[in-house]
Amino acid sequence: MGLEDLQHNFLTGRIEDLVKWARRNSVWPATFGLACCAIEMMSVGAADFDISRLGMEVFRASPRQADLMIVAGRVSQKMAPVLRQVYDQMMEPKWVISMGVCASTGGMFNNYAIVQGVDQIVPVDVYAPGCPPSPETLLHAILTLHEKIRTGEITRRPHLPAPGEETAGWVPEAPDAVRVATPR
Amino acid sequence: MVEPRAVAQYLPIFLLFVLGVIFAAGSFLASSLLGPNKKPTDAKTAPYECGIVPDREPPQRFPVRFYLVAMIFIIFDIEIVFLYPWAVVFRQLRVFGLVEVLVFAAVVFAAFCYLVSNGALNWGPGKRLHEGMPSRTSESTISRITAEPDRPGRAA
Amino acid sequence: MTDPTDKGGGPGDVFVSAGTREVPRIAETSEGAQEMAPRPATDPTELRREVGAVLRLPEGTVLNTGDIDIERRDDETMIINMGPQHPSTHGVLRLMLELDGETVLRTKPVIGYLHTGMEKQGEELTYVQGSTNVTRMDYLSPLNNELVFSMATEALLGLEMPPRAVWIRMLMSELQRVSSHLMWMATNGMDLGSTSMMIYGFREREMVLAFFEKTTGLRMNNNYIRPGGVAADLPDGWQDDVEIICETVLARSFEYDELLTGQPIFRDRTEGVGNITAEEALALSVTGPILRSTGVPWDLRRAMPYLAYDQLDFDVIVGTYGDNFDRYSIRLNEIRESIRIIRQVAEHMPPGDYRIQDAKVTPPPRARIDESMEALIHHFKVFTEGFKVPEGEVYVAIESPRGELGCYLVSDGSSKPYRLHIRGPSFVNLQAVPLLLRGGLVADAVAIISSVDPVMGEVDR
Amino acid sequence: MSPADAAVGAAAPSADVQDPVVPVPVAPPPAFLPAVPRSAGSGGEEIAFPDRAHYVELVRAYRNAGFELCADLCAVDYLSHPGRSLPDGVEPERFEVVVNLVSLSEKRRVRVRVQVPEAEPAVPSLIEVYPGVDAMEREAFDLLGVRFEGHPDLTRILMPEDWEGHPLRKDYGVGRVPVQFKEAPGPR
Repeated sequence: MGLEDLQHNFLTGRIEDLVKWARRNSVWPATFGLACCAIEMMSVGAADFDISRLGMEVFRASPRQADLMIVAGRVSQKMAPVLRQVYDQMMEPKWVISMGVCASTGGMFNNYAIVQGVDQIVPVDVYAPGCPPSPETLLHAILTLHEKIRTGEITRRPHLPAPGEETAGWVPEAPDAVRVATPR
Repeated sequence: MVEPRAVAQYLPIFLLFVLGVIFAAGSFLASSLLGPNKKPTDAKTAPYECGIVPDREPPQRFPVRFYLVAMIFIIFDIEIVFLYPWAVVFRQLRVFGLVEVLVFAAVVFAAFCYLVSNGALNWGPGKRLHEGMPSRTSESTISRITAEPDRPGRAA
Repeated sequence: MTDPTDKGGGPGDVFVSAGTREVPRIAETSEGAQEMAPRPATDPTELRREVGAVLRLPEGTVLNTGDIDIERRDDETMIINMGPQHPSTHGVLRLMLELDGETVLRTKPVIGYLHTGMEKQGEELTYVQGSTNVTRMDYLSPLNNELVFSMATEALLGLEMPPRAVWIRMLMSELQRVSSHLMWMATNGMDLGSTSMMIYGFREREMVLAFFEKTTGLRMNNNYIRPGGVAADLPDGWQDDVEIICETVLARSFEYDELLTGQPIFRDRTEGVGNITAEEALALSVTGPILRSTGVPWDLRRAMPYLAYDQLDFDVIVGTYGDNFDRYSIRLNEIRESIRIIRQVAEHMPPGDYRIQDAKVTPPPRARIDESMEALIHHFKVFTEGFKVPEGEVYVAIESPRGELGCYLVSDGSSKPYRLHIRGPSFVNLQAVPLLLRGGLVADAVAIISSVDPVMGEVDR
Repeated sequence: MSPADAAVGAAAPSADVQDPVVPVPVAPPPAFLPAVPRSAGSGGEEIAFPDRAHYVELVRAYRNAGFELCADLCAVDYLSHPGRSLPDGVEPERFEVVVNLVSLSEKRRVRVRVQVPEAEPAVPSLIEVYPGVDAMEREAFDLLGVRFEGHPDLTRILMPEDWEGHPLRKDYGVGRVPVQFKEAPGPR
């Protein structure tokens, strides 16, 4: 009876798995409700589609205590720097769910006022489709995020291109009006 | 030679102290080992102002009311500290101990009454209550304007 | 602090595009002139306006200048941001509060953080697509937005809706009012510390949303009320669903009353807080529960009846003191009134077709397209180019849960609105916030914002 | 216009609640009133077309005549639709400020439409008559660039502070980002 058929348990589990398991089951979302998706996010937090089974029912208002930012709603040009500032103030490790088509791609509002996709401002981990995504869709997005945490890297962030560094892939072009960098 | 029984008496306190140190050091070690990047960016050190980058220095002067509330906390904190030794031996002290601690509590409470009497706890201005506001219920505070019965085409 | 526009690639300065243009990006979040200037930097007339006299009452009523204290050294007060990302501002509203300790002196709402350019978008979409754009404005009562846009379009077209369409619209509009007020009860309870009210409020609201999903296919933003009637007929067996909703919500509304009204903390935080008088409300163009809480019986369903509200028997709820407790009681009793209306509508629902049969406006049913050629042509024309609305302009207003929701539509004869302006009740009600907050505590500010019930989608459009 | 009757028959529950409708003093209507061209709106309400000089006086006259509530104020840009139906004696300009007034006592609506030339898009502000138009005038200025003289705080309200241009003007593009996939440079 070798060790290989012994399922990993608390004694023989790797620390990395245990840490990822702990992070996965207590992701605290920051209240970043913007528009209609925020109402669906609230009903996900309420009794019927309860996310406290996933350890997430505590919506932390301050980014210091939040691990996950659910961008729920359309991001306007005036809100873009605020969103970036709140994202910067969140503690590592942090994840972003872009809830709804307006946050993911600007949705039906392809005009001057809406940032066409929040991935031009913050690196996004999971995109939830729908307008607004029904609570089940958001739960599915959260479970996808859990899967990503379980199988993802524990410490490394997706590599962000330093200025001037050549990148092979397509880097989303931030429109001029978005003011993103953080002052010294 | 120190009498072993006397030393053993302090062993639990010592153990508690060691546990405390282990737990504190352990959590710092874990977060330094497992935490992602250690260099806090400027946004993380900046004060959180609901997402707005403050361009004005936060004011230095604070009204005195905040300080008075801190004073009230200090009073009761000191009182608790003195209750600990009393709590250990209050059986042997019997009635004398009880009276003693009640007098002590009364003296502390007098300080609290003085603070409250000159307004440490009433913060805002008095509510602009209308005089005639009886303790109303959600029914009594509203009035219902029913439709005039003689309107044409009313559904049966 | 070094020059913020330098382009050093420090850790904080991430996500700079590696493309051709090097765009300096500063997290410039202060909006300069829109923000509140500190006391010495504000000229006296503006200060007087912001401190208390945010309004000049008509000559007839004298302003009680007693309680306006303007002389206060600047370093004694503190201006803080109750900013866009705040748990209790009901969306991305930013309030700049000038505080003396905990007492609020001046307030300046800074809005626009959810500006979606919907009025510009409305000019790009045809009338057929228009209600999908408008429905996302007031996301707590989407059907009322669609209703006001459809009624404005039909007023320009000069069409008369079939009776069943009119009564279905009333049914859905009142159900939407119940769901919006339940949502308000939930968030208001949560703001004042009763998290159980949040859970109960959403539990009832899910029942109404389930009925919407069954009838219109979507829980929210349902694009159900369109110019020309409603998208689909009511599902069979809808009477029992509506009856179950009415019974449950009515019974539960008495439970809410029991849960909240008697509690001393709830009473202390709502009684006598956020007072407004009738003159101030009228001068500030405030409508809806806030205006009714001051005693003015102005409800568009009663005063200027639209659809078939004049054939219904319901009460207009009017408060007496104009404070938070009155607004809470008004909304609680309006839920019961809406249920009374829903029951009458369910009882007198006329048969007949649910959309106007004018081929120009309503596309033919899907099945007929395969059989007849003109049906195919009509279908093609309505959905690609849309129907033409005769030239003219109209202002139509209905009573949404927050106040008078108006739609000013200008048409130049083409199939797209020339100018679409939506009068958002929350946009105007927000102007009363500086007056309501003055003199209260910061904790009262939370209760007052919740009692004004602003929906930022409708404020910023 | 009949002088505003003071009270609306509201069953006030207790005596100390003040009269719900504002007792507006009855001022004599100004002389120019009958000369203002009028027409009837599709909803049967009356529409007045004062010129910019008489604009505030007319709105004040309406207010004294019992229109307690100013429901809405918005601006419209008629750049690409000059030929709209206006009563004679009113020459169409590029901009138009539309004010909706409501009378609670007579349950009536009135619309006031003022023509604003493109060369100098400015109109006196109504803040003295109806303080409630404060935010509406700021929005009209922000989105259409119509200035309101005498407004205490005429700054942008919806757009970011450093935004150039007024988005709701007809010559301002929608700002669409092209979404055809063939335009996106190279595979991700």
